[in-house]
Amino acid sequence: MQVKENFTPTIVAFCCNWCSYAGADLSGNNRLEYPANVKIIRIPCSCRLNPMFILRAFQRGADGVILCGCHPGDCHYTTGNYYARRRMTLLFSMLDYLGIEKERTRVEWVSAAEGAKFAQTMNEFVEAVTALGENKRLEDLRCKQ
Amino acid sequence: MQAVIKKKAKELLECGTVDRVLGWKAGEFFYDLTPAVFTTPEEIDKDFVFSVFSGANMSKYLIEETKKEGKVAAFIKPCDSYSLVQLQKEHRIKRENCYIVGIACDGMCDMGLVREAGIKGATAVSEKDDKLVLETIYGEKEMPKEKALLERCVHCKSKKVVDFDEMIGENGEENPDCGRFDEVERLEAMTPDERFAFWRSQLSRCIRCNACRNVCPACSCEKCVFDNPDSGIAQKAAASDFEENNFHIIRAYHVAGRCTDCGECSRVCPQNIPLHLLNRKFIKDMNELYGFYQAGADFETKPPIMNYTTNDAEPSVVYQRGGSK
Amino acid sequence: MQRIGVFVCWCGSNIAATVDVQAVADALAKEPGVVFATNYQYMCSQTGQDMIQEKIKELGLTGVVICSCSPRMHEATFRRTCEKAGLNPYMVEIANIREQVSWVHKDKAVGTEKAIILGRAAIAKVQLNTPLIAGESPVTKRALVIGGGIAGIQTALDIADAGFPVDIVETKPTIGGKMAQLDKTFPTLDCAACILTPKMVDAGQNDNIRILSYSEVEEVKGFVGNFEVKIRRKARYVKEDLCTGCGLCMEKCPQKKVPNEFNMGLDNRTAIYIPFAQAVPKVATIDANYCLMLKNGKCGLCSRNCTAGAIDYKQQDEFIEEKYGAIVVATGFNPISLDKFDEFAYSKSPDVVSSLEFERLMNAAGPTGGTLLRPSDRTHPHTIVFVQCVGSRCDASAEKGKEYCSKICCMYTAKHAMLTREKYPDTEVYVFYIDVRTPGKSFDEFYRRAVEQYNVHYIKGMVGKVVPEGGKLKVQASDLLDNRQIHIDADMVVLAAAIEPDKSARPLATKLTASMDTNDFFTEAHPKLRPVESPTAGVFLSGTCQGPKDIPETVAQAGAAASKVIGLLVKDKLIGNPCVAKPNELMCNGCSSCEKVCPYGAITYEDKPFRGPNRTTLIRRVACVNPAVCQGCGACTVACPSGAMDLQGFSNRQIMAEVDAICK
Amino acid sequence: MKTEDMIKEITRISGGNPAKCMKCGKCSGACPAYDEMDYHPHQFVNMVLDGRIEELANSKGIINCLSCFACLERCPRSVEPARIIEAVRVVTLREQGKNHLKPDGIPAILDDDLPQQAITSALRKYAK
Repeated sequence: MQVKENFTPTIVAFCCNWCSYAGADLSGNNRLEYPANVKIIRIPCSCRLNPMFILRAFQRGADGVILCGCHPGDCHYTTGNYYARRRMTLLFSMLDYLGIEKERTRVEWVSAAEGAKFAQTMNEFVEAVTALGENKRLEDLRCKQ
Repeated sequence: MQAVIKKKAKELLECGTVDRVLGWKAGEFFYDLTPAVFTTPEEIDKDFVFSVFSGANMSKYLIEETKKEGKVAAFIKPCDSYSLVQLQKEHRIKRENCYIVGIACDGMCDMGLVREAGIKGATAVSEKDDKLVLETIYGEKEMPKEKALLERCVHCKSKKVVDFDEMIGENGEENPDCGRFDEVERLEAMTPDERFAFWRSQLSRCIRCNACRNVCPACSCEKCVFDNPDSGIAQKAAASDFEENNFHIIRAYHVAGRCTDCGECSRVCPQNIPLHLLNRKFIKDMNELYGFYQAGADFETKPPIMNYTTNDAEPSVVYQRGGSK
Repeated sequence: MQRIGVFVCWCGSNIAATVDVQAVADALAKEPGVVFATNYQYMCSQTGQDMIQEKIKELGLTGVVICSCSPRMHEATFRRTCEKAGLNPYMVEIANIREQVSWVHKDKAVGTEKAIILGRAAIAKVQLNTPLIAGESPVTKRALVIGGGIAGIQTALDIADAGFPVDIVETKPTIGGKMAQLDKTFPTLDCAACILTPKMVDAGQNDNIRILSYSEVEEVKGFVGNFEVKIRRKARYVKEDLCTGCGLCMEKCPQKKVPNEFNMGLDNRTAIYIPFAQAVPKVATIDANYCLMLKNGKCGLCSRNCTAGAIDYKQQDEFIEEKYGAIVVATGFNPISLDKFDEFAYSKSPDVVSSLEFERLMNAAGPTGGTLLRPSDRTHPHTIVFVQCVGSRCDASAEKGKEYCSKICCMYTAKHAMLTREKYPDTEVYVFYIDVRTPGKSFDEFYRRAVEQYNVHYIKGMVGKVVPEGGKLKVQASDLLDNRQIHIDADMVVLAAAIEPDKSARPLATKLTASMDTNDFFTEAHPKLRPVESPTAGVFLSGTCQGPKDIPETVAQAGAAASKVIGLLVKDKLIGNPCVAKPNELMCNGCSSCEKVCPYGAITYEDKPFRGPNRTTLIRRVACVNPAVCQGCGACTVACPSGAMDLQGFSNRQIMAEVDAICK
Repeated sequence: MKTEDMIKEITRISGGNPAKCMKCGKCSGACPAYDEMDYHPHQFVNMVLDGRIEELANSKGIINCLSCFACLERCPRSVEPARIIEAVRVVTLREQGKNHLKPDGIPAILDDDLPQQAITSALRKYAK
């Protein structure tokens, strides 16, 4: 695949309010850098993430979407991330089945104490998506400028 | 078979067990049988048809029919019966308002395959042993029935009617080794590029006629998200590649865990898109990752997507399994 | 269109050093709906807050976006600020440009650009915000405790001491539970009855506590602060208010062959009975399965002899309905049935006993009056073998036993071994263990005393089989450390049976819509941070219903549960979180998908009339969310196939607007 | 075969999982042939886990195990030592030339208490 020079992917990170958003805050507190093209959207729980949101992000020009939630067993709402885990597994598998690069989607469990893991995860994910290049397979040309 | 069914339908009306009968009648042609409601024995005599083209799944129509006053009888094939149970699980069908006659089934046919076999100008169909006998304007023609079976009947998952008040014919068994996932496996073995090309070639034919949605028993929402301007994804046309993908992914996702794999979506698609392969992918994944589950097989089990165990596979399992890079 | 004000904070130099705050304010001022944008050194300072309030009033702002630190820091602050200025607090959104921008990006141009995008996303969201008003519900200042063991008693006492009325529902004729059956308690060896019975008396005499013994919870309706509970008072055929507990009826009762459950069936009681001398309430109960009068209509001796006239053979089950603000589950445990452990000959020999049976055999009020005698021939045993982990720590796929460690067995076995050796130094005591687990205050010291001071033989290994032969129990076991098989001719074998939640717990959980794990222990709202609350609001957990516990832990948890209940009951009303799920009834299919994933049981269904075509009325099943119970996780919104369920404050359209703004 | 492969093969054939063992020793406590075996059931489990297959293959244990399944029946962890011993035996015997029992040798080891079934199963297990 041809990688455009200076390609900076657009990454949407959905973070659950209780663990991962706090984890992201912690990486800020600790001044741990990660690429600026990662933009975080706060959701109450990873189980709030509707697959429609992921498709929407790709439609509007995102190159990668990542969901961060509490570690299984630690969900603020007890069971939310268990549902999210099944939903995302099935959705990612379906996207892969349609030939859409599976590396563009990811789920990571990041606790409120894992600021370093948050930054590292974002660095790795951005790197992986950059290597893939622009999202061509789920783009909507009508949404391109 | 038709004679027995018609007799039963009339009997149910005459003895007052039911007020209406849900069945099939001929459409424009003898092979495009459409669901219809009959209220008198005379109507049944005149219009009721049951043949190898009675593929339509009757369960969805019971949602509206059982809301009405009085009782309705429906003839339910094995694959329809799974949808019937699933819809009851979802509180959509009032079981007390319907009388279910289960009918044994050895497969429904696809007129396209009859034509492909070189039989043109057909005007009527009947069955003789394991052959289809077609009256055509060029005389009587025969072909083996198995050559004309719908895809879903070739890979029939079950010949068992799971919920009925009475049976016509002998109830059959489930067939777990029906090979219905073979085609999904074939796709999984492709490279992502090949899969992408395959699905583009299929989904790009979509004309957004919504036939798949309208026929699907699981797609029986009061208002579909695609028709609801507040959903943020309402769309009437397959205006772009994305919309084609989006519609079918969301549709398959919305019915995941509730889809009984009745195959109606693929049967009615005017563009012959193998939509069942999307649903079966979800079913196969759920079976492999969370244990076997057949929607509509019973009244109790939770669909895997509304359930969990604490040691489920992580989403990263997708990177490891299936499809080469 | 909203009238939005944007306030960009410098956070001193925390933000301003790496983000051009002026440029951010300028860029955001151009966004649709934005009528005002500014920046200031410290938005959270009094001056900053005053400015926000001033602008809300001056410009009639309907929405506010604050670009500042994390919402986890100051969202609540700014919501209060805006509320004071007359703006609905849920019309405020925060763009996190400190933790997510200035602190993680060094390049000012990059930071400024990202801050603008995050600001845009917040503006896009505010455009779709609607004013939300938190619901209020009153609190019934009365608590229900289900289960009258030490956990239930302690919880009830603590709640009652705080001044709130409490009902204890106990299915047995008396409170006291398992602790009443114990002889001594580890690690201090206090007599269980000596420390428990005063508490039972306290509970019986406390004006705020009503004990509903011989009763069961039949039905639970309502939600936190407003439960309505129907309680079945089982017919005990004795009028509680008249019975004096004199015990004359028990002396006269001719049916004396009823297995005595309090003594684990090791002796018999009468058909009319008071379980034990210190029972509370001390009221007789007739066992309908054995009473000759109730079975055949012939006898009536107890009635004739009762001077108080308390016997009533015609008594029926009664139902009472009561309102509660909070419910505490304290249903406790039972040892598992040992029927499946035939290798230990439990069902073949009366001399193979469970540990709880052993407690009774050692107890002064037990069937042997406190002298340790073999059940079979009432002789003194000279060799006793204790087997640990019977039915605990089993594999899930093994057909018998439990996966978890029952936690208390190591300690009570050490206690039994020690007490036996102390009272009967001529008795040889063997303990077969897999691991000895003694994490607890003074626990390991206690175990070591058993080994060092009392010469109890601790053998690492398991008993493989026990065969009764010639009045002895032939015990075959492995000694893993010596790598040999050993054979002991024992007089008694004591099995440390695993404990399991009481059988009543599962149906009770269904009534309470409280969740359980696969072992039927109640799940806590958070395994670390909310260990005494059930995920179902208003339902609290006390004691072993939540997991295996010893007495000190049970009492600690009981007190913790009580303090949570008191914290709830002191409130006059509950103010909910308005960011809860809300179904659009016009689109709801009533399919129950949402209900299946709700961890709180907040969703119920109602048949509601809707206008159909041609002036008809259609009755449809639709979901209803109880905002007092919903915690706003959003699991239901994704489960809903028609998109009828949405989450206020995080609606589908709001999140998609944010996505759009970010991806533009 | 390499040791890891042996472990895998033994685990596969036995259908059990030696890693599940919690070292309680109930298997050896239940074993009626304990004194006849140089390595005892619990040791089998642990040694397979440690990869000490060679020692087991040459042990009396694999021959003297009665396959009475008492250990399998009693095992609380579903490790089922009898199956693991059987698997070690099978893996050993599948190697050519390692037959331990020949029809001619049977009369010598027969005694009156030996059940018919044991002879048949012994022949099936120890001769190929």
